[in-house]
Amino acid sequence: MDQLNNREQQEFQQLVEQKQMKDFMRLYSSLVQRCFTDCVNDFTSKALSSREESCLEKCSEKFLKHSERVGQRFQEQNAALMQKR
Amino acid sequence: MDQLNNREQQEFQQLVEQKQMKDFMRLYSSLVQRCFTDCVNDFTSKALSSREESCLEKCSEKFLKHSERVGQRFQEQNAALMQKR
Amino acid sequence: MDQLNNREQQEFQQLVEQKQMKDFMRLYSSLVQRCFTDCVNDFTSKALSSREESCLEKCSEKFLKHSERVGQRFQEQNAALMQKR
Amino acid sequence: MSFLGLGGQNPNGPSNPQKLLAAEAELDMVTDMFNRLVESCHEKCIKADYSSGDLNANEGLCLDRCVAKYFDVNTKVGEVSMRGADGNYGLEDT
Amino acid sequence: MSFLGLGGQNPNGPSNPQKLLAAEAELDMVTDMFNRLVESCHEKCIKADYSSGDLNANEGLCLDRCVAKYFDVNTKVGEVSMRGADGNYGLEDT
Amino acid sequence: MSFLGLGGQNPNGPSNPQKLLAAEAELDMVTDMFNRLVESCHEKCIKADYSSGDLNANEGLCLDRCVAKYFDVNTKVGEVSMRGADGNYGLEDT
Repeated sequence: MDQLNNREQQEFQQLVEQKQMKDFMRLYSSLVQRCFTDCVNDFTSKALSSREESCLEKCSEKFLKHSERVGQRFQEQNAALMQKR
Repeated sequence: MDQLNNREQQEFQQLVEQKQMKDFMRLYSSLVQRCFTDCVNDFTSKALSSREESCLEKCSEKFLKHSERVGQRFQEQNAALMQKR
Repeated sequence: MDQLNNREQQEFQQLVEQKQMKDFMRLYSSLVQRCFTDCVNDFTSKALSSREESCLEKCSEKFLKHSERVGQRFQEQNAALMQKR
Repeated sequence: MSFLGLGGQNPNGPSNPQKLLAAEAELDMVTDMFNRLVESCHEKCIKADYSSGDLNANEGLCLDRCVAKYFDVNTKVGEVSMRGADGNYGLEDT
Repeated sequence: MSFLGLGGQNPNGPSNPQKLLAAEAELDMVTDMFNRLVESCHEKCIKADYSSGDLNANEGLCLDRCVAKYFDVNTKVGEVSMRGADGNYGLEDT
Repeated sequence: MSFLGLGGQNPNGPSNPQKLLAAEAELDMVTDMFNRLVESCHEKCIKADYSSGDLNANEGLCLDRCVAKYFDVNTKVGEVSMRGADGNYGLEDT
């Protein structure tokens, strides 16, 4: 990052924030899709069953913990990679 | 939408049209990919067999009806969601 | 392409180069994901086994040859399609 | 999922790029959700045998319920995420 | 699939953002099609055992036919969609 | 994978669109890699039975190793691609 000048870093920072917003939304959409796919399989009714509700609860919680942990490890690995260069 | 002023609504409308164009094309590409995957399995010839042709015809028709129906329901649900807020 | 004027062609050319950059990166990411999925299945250690290494080597080589061949055929078919119009 | 809940009073002032960016992000999200929904409900409801080009009654009904349930899942997942945001986990960015 | 069939006569006039946007959309579509084709033909033709890094003769032939067929499917699906556009169904946007 | 290795000396000069475009492309690539990694490691490590909302010890350990291995695969694949670039094959664009 220090190879961009101040002004470029500022513009780059704005870009990063926009991307993070989109990235966050994409992650959220993929969470919804995954838990829908894994938990909802009964289409004889249009309301979620209590069993589906409970599955969704655990699926979402687990996905959030999953992506948090993967995010941490990703940053650590990325930081290690930067130092090697 | 009424929380954007006139000028913003106009610019937003242009944005919506661009996105719809891209969205339409993405839907089309996914239709081609899905029907290719589901209908084409014989690679002993480079021409489509009549059986593959017939499958593709039904697959495309069905996908179009499918996405039309899902689109309608999506808009209804979205409108209902807007009203609740 | 000849239906765009000179200036438009120039601007379009810049656009093409930007897209090719992104396209190349997307292809690269999909190569990493595919070979990871196909070759890495042992999570009792955090280091790649020699068996995984060897699989990755062949998987990448094959993917590169695959995408090169598909790219050539794609261009030929696309050129043929352009001439028909 | 909130859709364009962005405030904003003066109806003819200059356009605000911040607000347009937020509106664009929201539009992208709805589009992404729609595309995933089309795909997911196709998988849940449409058989890949293609004996006919029509949706049969079962498939149509299944699609209607599939869309309704997808919206409910979206709400439910949103609730769990919010709860998590105050607690010790949450959606993490790169 | 039409590629840059956009009219336009005066070869040195100012650039027209409308036309560039259309050209960009078309470029995006071709790119998207190529990416999906790479993926689909890999699934149809390449075995995941990776005993060698080379494409064998069967795989190479399979790929050539796969690409040809993908283009035909694209044309075929385009025809059905056009027919639908005049009738009572069609690709629906969000 | 190189991340923002772009040169550039004068720290307050005007911003250079070329460099910002390159930085953006690199950012997109890291983001794309992260998203694919989240998906791939979910598939490899998380069981879809959802008897609990917590990651168990096995799953957590599996994720840590999965991320480490994903980075190694990235490096390995990069090496093979580079070698290919000098030889007779390489990543091909549309």
